[in-house]
Amino acid sequence: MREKATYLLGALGALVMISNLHTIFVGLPDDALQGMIFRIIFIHVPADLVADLFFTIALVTSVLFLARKNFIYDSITVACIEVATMLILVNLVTGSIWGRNQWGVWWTWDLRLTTQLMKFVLYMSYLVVRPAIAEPTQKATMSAIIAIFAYADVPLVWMAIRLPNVRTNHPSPVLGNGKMAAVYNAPFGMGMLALLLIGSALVLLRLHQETSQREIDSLRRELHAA
Amino acid sequence: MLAVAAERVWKYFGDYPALRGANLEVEAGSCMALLGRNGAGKTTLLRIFAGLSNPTKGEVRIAGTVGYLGHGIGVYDDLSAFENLTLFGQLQGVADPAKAADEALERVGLTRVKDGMAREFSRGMRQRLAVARAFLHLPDILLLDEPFTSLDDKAIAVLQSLLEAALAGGSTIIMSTHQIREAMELATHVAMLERGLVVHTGPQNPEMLADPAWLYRTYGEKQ
Amino acid sequence: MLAVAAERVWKYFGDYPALRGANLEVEAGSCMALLGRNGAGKTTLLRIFAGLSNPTKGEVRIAGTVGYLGHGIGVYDDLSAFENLTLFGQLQGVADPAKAADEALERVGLTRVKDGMAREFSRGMRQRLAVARAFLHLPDILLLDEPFTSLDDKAIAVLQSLLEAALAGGSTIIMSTHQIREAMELATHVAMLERGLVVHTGPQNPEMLADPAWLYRTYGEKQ
Amino acid sequence: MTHGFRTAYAIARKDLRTELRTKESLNAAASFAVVILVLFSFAFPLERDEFYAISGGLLWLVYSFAGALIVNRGFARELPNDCLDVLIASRAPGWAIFLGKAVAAFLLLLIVEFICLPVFGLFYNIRWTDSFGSLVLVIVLATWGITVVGTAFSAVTVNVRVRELMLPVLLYPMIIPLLIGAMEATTVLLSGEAMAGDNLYSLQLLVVFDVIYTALALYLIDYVLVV
Amino acid sequence: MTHGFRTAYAIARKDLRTELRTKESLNAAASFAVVILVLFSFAFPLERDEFYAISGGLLWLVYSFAGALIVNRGFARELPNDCLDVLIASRAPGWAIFLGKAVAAFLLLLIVEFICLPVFGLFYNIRWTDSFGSLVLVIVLATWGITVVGTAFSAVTVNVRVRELMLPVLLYPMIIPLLIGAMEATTVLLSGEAMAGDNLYSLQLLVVFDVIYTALALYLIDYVLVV
Ligand code: HEM
Ligand SMILES: Nc1ncnc2c1ncn2[C@@H]1O[C@H](COP(=O)(O)OP(=O)(O)OP(=O)(O)O)[C@@H](O)[C@H]1O
Ligand SMILES: Nc1ncnc2c1ncn2[C@@H]1O[C@H](COP(=O)(O)OP(=O)(O)OP(=O)(O)O)[C@@H](O)[C@H]1O
Ligand SMILES: [Mg+2]
Ligand SMILES: [Mg+2]
Repeated sequence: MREKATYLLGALGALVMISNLHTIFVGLPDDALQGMIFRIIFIHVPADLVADLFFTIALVTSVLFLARKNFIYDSITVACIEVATMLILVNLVTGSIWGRNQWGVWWTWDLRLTTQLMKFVLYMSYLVVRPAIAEPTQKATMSAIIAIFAYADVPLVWMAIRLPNVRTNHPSPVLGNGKMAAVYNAPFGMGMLALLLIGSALVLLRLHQETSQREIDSLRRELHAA
Repeated sequence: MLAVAAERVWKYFGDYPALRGANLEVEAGSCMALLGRNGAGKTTLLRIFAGLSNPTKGEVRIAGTVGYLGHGIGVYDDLSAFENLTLFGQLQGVADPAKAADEALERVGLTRVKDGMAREFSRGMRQRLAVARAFLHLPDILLLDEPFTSLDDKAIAVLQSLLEAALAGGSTIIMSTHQIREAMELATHVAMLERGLVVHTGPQNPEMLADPAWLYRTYGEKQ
Repeated sequence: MLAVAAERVWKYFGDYPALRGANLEVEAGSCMALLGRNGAGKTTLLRIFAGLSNPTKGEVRIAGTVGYLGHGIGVYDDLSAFENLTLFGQLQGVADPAKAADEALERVGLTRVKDGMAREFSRGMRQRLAVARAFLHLPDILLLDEPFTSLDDKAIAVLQSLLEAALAGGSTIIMSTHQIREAMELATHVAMLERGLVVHTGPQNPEMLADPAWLYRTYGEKQ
Repeated sequence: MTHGFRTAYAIARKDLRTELRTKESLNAAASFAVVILVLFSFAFPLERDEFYAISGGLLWLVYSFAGALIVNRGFARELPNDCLDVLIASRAPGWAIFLGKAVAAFLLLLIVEFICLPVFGLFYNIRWTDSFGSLVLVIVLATWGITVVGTAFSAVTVNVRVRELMLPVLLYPMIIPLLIGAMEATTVLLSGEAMAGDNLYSLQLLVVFDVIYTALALYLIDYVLVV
Repeated sequence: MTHGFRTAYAIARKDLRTELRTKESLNAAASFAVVILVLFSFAFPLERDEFYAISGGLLWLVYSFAGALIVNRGFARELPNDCLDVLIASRAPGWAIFLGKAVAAFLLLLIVEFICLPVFGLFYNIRWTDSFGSLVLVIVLATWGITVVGTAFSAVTVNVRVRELMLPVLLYPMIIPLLIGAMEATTVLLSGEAMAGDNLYSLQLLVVFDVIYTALALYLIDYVLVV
């Protein structure tokens, strides 16, 4: 039942995504300045925003784990962080492609790009350190602490194009300040929805795997402790 | 009066319950030998009493100050015996750490080498220093995890006499051990753990002294 | 026939002589209990026999293959029981490591969990795996350093029966220990080390069984 | 509270005393730092003027490497003989244990940094004496940030099997914002500019970083120490 | 001799298998390398052309840091449960144990290096595909040098209390000649020049270094393992 709901959610997300891709490629004209490539924004930005949402959930569940010591919070945390880190990778890759097209280089070291890359690396190191801790309570506790510490980078990325006087090549904010043409609002919203649905399906899937893995582990331990 | 009480204490390591609702009550002034097979949960319970680990469920009450001596001796190799003891005195909030350190060294007979580095001590001397450290603040409750392991007959005798003195001074002792014979020379009570449960508690009796396996045979799981 | 012989063996750690010309001869097929106070040099001597340490002076003769079981169990936590044993089979140059591993697992009763990672094993199972590893190539000589430490009665019984089987199969055993009682159930001979010298060797006798302290009282240093 | 600060003082004193007795991490960090400086000068065959542009970066790379070595010892120093258990079992509050260790690591790292500074100036022909006061301020702020995060992660990783691998993996990404601030401020100072106007940005970054992470660490340490 | 090589093979296989199972040092070294790349880029805000001039230096600094992490695990992997004792007590000759561990570390480091290479190319906008063949040769030669020296020192420091401090302090100064050769060769290759004439010098340096240190390590390892 739970599994079916998960797949349904994923399928729904894929549908929205496909129909939105259709809208974007067929329904929208090329951008006056950037031409065809601007369409990447409908993946590039939602990928990061959805990822940040999952990181925020992970922050909350990390705090909850420390307070309540319930392993379900740890499972949610790790599921969210895995999926969000993947979405950050999507943001980095699409941004990189966009950058290659617009700036002529794949990468440049400014505050926005660097902090975003650091977000990726930070949460990667969360995923790297986790398996090295054997005892599950300890693993969950230390992971929660790392997730809390790591979250500090999320607002930093956000501020990196919003503070005055930072050296960055990245476009300044266009969302929520009317700088984006109104026709783009709908496909942008659909892009958000699609990634949100797909992301949630993946999180639920990982959550399911994580809990059943813990059950298997404990059965095996009982067997071996006999 | 109870010195230590555990009420339905559970401790999970992941999904594995090392303690499954253990109950234990230790009278003030008694010496409790905590027995049980490998993996029964002795160390886990002692660490919870010492505040080194939080129980997952259940309640633990400790009436008084605690001294802990685990597998490691818990002193710094690069400090002298005296420096080690004054440091722990400060941590414990002892009023006059230097004086307490001197007295503790006197008690275990290390006054002569008080300025020697711990790393240069022989096994027996290190053990004495560890005991001095655990006894420094004259704790009400002493928690010892397998204190006799790897000690020779002489070192065991020294440790036993130190523990006897502490008992005589009114301390409560809880010690886990597999060396039942050595433990029984001190123990007033025994508790037996099995798979995370306390399956027997009671005063020491002559059978236990004569035949260490008696306890396991009588209260242990049928194999 | 001698299985192991040490002739005037000295071992210095820096300026400190842990062994000061120790002589020891162990007959093939016998089980020698190596006794002595903390720091007497038991571990040092066993490590020299095992080839883990070179004597500073003196000569050591070993007639046959050696299996060693020290304080650590000597298996890899991240390999399965079977992988561990085949690895050591390969290192020892055993003809058919997989077969030898299966047989060894059978002997110690771990066949059921042969694909389990060593890290997940309980204390007793780890100990069995360690014994399987040390016995894998059916060595002529088994060197054991405090094999009974921290084991419960059941685990001790298992270990003793494994050692008995090895003895019956013609192996020579040398083991150091402070748990004289457990050792005496197997030992055919005893040797006593004191400050780096072997001060007594001889066959086991009834006094030792009845009163473990007898040996120290009779041959040990006057205190 | 007073007991806490007394504990912190006792622990800092103990760490400094054992360290100054054996000089293990001091020697290691200092010689490591010098080796890195040499390596860099080989790796980057630049002109003197170009060096000024990257001087802050260079210096803080070296400092953060040395810092990783020093904080790595932090809680690891308590592992032999299970001393950490004894610390926790004593009445000492977790934040006091943490504070003591962080202060000790901070002072040790400062020592290493002030040993390296003249060596650095010499190798790369860089004048660092002109704006010494502001430089000290930057160094102190950034070093505290490194040690507070590093000591916290040294507690997190103390029971991890491959501690010496995991600590740098966690530490560096976490302190990058701090290092960016420190690098910029240092480059500005070494290039002879004053610490004013826009340049104050990086100082603010350092302060914010220090405050946030110190608060987080002091607050969370109890969860780390007793599981 | 055959038994020796079989032993070396068994040990290398064991090391690789446990490592690929836990991925501890692989993950750690790879993410560490990426972090260092980021740090460098921030520390050295240079123009694209200038980057070409220091590209070899940058790459080998990163590789040597990752290498230190990987070789550090070499003999340290044998410490839990006293496995090293068992290895030595088996009939396995010392040189075979060493060879097995060095080969495993070599392969692991190569994996990390070839993960980093494209990342490096991407971040610094450096083309590394043009002279890929020669680059592989340089990488293989220098990596073997790093792992052979590193594994030897990992054996030397395995029983030292502050192993994780001492290994880098010993390792880096020893491999400086090797790194200089590798840096020069790599910069030449990445700048599009051919590996010929004078440029062959650095390759020769690598070969000589490898041969000398491999011979030394294989010969001396017995003295290190059994004291
Ligand atoms: C690898 C390079 C890049 C990275 C890591 C990156 C990262 C991000 C992130 C994290 C966001 C969402 C957070 C926020 O809105 O503050 C974002 C938004 C955005 N990105 Fe990028 N980006 C990259 C390249 C580019 C390029 C080349 C362009 C276009 C020339 C671009 C255009 C945008 C736009 C227009 C937004 C929406 C801004 C807003 O209103 O918030 N990005 N980028
Ligand atoms: N940190 C840990 N992580 C996972 N499991 C643990 C941990 N500590 C203990 N356990 C498990 O909990 C159970 C009880 O362990 P504990 O050490 O308390 O037993 P014990 O009675 O002290 O045994 P022994 O006599 O061998 O010392 C064992 O099965 C053990 O494997
Ligand atoms: N690696 C070493 N470095 C310095 N001294 C050592 C070393 N190993 C042993 N010693 C010293 O050599 C002496 C003999 O040690 P050894 O471990 O052989 O004694 P033992 O008889 O096994 O004692 P125990 O019963 O405590 O295990 C001791 O004084 C010890 O401190
Ligand atoms: Mg125990
Ligand atoms: Mg010994």
